[in-house]
Amino acid sequence: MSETRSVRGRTREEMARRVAQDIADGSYVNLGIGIPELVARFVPEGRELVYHTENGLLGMGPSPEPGDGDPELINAGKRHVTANPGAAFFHQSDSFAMIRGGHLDLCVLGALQVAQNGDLANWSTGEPDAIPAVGGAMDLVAGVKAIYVITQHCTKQGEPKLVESCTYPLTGAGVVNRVYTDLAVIDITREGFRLVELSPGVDFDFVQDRTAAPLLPVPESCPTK
Amino acid sequence: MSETRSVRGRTREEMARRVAQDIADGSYVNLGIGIPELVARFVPEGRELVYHTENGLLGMGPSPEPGDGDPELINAGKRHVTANPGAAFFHQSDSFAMIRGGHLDLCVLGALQVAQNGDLANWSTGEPDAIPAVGGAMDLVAGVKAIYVITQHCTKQGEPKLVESCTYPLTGAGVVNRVYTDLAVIDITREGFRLVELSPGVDFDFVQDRTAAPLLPVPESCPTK
Amino acid sequence: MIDKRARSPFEALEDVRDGATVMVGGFGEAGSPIELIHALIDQGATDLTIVSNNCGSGEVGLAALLKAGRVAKVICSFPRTANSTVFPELYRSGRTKLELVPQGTLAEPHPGGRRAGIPAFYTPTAVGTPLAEGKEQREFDGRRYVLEHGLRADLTIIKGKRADSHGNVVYNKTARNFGPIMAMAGTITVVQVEEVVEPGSIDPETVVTPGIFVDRVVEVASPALESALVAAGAAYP
Amino acid sequence: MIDKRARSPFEALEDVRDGATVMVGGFGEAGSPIELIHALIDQGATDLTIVSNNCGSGEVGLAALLKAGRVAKVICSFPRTANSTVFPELYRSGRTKLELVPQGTLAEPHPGGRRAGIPAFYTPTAVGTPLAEGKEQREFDGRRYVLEHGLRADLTIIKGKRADSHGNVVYNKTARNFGPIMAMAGTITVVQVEEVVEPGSIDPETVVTPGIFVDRVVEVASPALESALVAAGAAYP
Repeated sequence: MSETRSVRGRTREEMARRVAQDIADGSYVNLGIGIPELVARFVPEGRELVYHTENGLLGMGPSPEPGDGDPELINAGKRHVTANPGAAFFHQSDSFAMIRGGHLDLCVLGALQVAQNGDLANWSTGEPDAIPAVGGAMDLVAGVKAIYVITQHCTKQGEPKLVESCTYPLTGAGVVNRVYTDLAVIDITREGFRLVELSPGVDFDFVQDRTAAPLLPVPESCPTK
Repeated sequence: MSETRSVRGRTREEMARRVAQDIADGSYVNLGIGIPELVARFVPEGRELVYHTENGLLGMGPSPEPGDGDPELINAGKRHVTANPGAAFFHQSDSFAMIRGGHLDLCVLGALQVAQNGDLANWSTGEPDAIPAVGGAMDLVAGVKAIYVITQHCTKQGEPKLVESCTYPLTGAGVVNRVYTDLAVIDITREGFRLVELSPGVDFDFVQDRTAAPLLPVPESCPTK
Repeated sequence: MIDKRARSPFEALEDVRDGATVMVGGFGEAGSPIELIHALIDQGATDLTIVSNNCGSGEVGLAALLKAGRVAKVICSFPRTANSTVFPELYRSGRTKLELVPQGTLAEPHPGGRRAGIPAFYTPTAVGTPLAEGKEQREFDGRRYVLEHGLRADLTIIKGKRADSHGNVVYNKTARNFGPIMAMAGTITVVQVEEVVEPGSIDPETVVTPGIFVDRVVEVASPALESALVAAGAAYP
Repeated sequence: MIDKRARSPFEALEDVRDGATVMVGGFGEAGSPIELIHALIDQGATDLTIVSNNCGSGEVGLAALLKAGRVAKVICSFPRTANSTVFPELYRSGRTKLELVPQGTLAEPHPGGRRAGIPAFYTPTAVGTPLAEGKEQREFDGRRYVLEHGLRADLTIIKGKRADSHGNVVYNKTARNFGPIMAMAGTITVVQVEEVVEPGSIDPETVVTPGIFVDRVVEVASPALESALVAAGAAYP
């Protein structure tokens, strides 16, 4: 995999591994398309998670060997997957009852922007020419118990993605609980962005410089795992 | 079966047979508890009906031989039934989606009172001491495409059950399409009760005398099958 | 490691609190989780609100729970059944309140319930009847509808045929009835089944209630039949 | 005598009218009733409103229907997919209108649809976003919800795995997706399956879509795969 490593901070895989550490045994989890999908690879030994894909499967397993895929066994990203022992297939209404009804413990999503009040924008840049497409994202952020975002701290152009308020159209208002970036882990609190942890080799000011809203320090000490 | 036959008019079985004549081949039908249940016995040769019971079965078959019943295979009257080839079991939400969504062609119900505007009262006499119980009756009359009532023309005390307006609490307003009694078949029209057919040996005045609202004559001729 | 097995009905219900709203599956005796209801009697929680299609018969199951004085209110579509004497007495004496709802509205926690993310919905059922009185009404395309609020429950107890240790459940015939719906509406959902099997033993195409809706499963290999107990004159406890 | 078999996809769709609203099953190619969509192209109905999760890829299936100029409007959650060029062009040129809805709202004809007897319902999805603009909102227990109106369709076309001649359907894996939901929402529902069997051949415990929701079944023993057709550069007709 070609990976443009930033000077400092976590790679995509390291970000995914860091998220995986925080998911409790037995959780029901929905992983968004892209970096979030990587999380499943890094779940620590001894923990069993059940993966939900909103197109109608609970107990989703890893990708099959190339050539072994079934075009009618796919995930929400339309990639071939497998079904683990204990899986269940169901229709869209049951799938979204799981989502909207708060039965899923965690959803990990990508982001275009996250605001300090937890607003999330991840479905549209609002360009008039773009084809809008939302899928299940608005349902997930409205219904799942906890929403984690995994994203690069800044865009390729160096623009902060953690902002005072979103300029892109919202996916949901006040929905994000925690953000994992290449530079840090940051909670959304009533007071705004609060640092949980810095990535190895990164300091507070480095992160604050790349965050377009005030960053509160870690309440007590500041571990760098 | 002990059967108090009135001087003139149809027996319970003859009423059920008369209803059965009017049900088109291929209909999806829900039969209420009591006389309506008898209808299934009299469906003419060559017609196939699919019976729905709101507790969760489509393709309900006849009662099993005594002793062969499964206490977990019952109808809405909580009696043992069977499942025909082509049957399906489903939960209550799907069952009531069939009902409320207008997927059933016909429901045949009993009645305490039917008003000339199609109002039906069949779940409560409104006595303060009575235990109210409604089950699926209000759903059925609100959702099924056609509602037929099968009932004795008068109560055991000789009171007319076809009335100007119901004095008992309603099951549904303006929902009944047709009434089959021991004395006649009567349609509910915009103008009120309209005679469709007299039972053998019964004349118009005899029925009108026992009906507490005006009875319009059959539009053209008056067959007595 | 996911293992939702409880060792006994009693263990599965240890944490029920006074004042809880409890959904109880079953249409008559079909699907009635009688061993779980009896465990609820043993457990002792009181001042309960029961959501159930019926109110039991004889002096076992739901009728026994009512008779034990644990139920402040029932939300029910058909509380009057054969051999039903306990509820009528409690109702007439005013000791247990009744909220009568159409069966289809009781069946709507699936789409309608708050645990399905839908707090309220419009339905044509009961318009023009006493059961719509005091409820908000509205016209869509020239027809009147009643606004109904989705039901929820602190605890749901239901009966299935078979479950795996992840909580995936299949049912038996018309005993399915309210099970899959109420499972979705309970904050805690407990299922009694005749057999608990390993994950992978139930074809994922045939699972009726996916495990995410189930918190605890308990094996009751030979569940009692309400009608048989009533015929034998049994009373619980 | 109940026999819902049609002899061909074309025969099953003979009576579709211009201006019809058509629900089309499938999530990507999984569950997409490609032979029925092609029959709809042959049949000729135009000015259609299509309700579907996606808008097809390449120049087959839904994309071919769009390219043929038959679609006035799509109601869709995710019209942008890999190898999707037809819809973007129609959208940008203003020839096909788009009503974007969250996937979960598209999935609600089951509880929410008029064919489920529920014309409207409240949901938390999309509150505070552009997709809730202009929609009625209301608070329940301190949280805001949007009023959504159930979708309906003149015609639903979906793909199953197996059906009996009564119209009972079972599906294959994640190809189930919108099938059971859209089947309930169509005034006429047509299902293509790999095999039509006799009543009694499908275990009544495992039926996913009961026959009452299905009007016609048509056997397509070896359905084409959208991805394979696109990879081969195929175009329909």
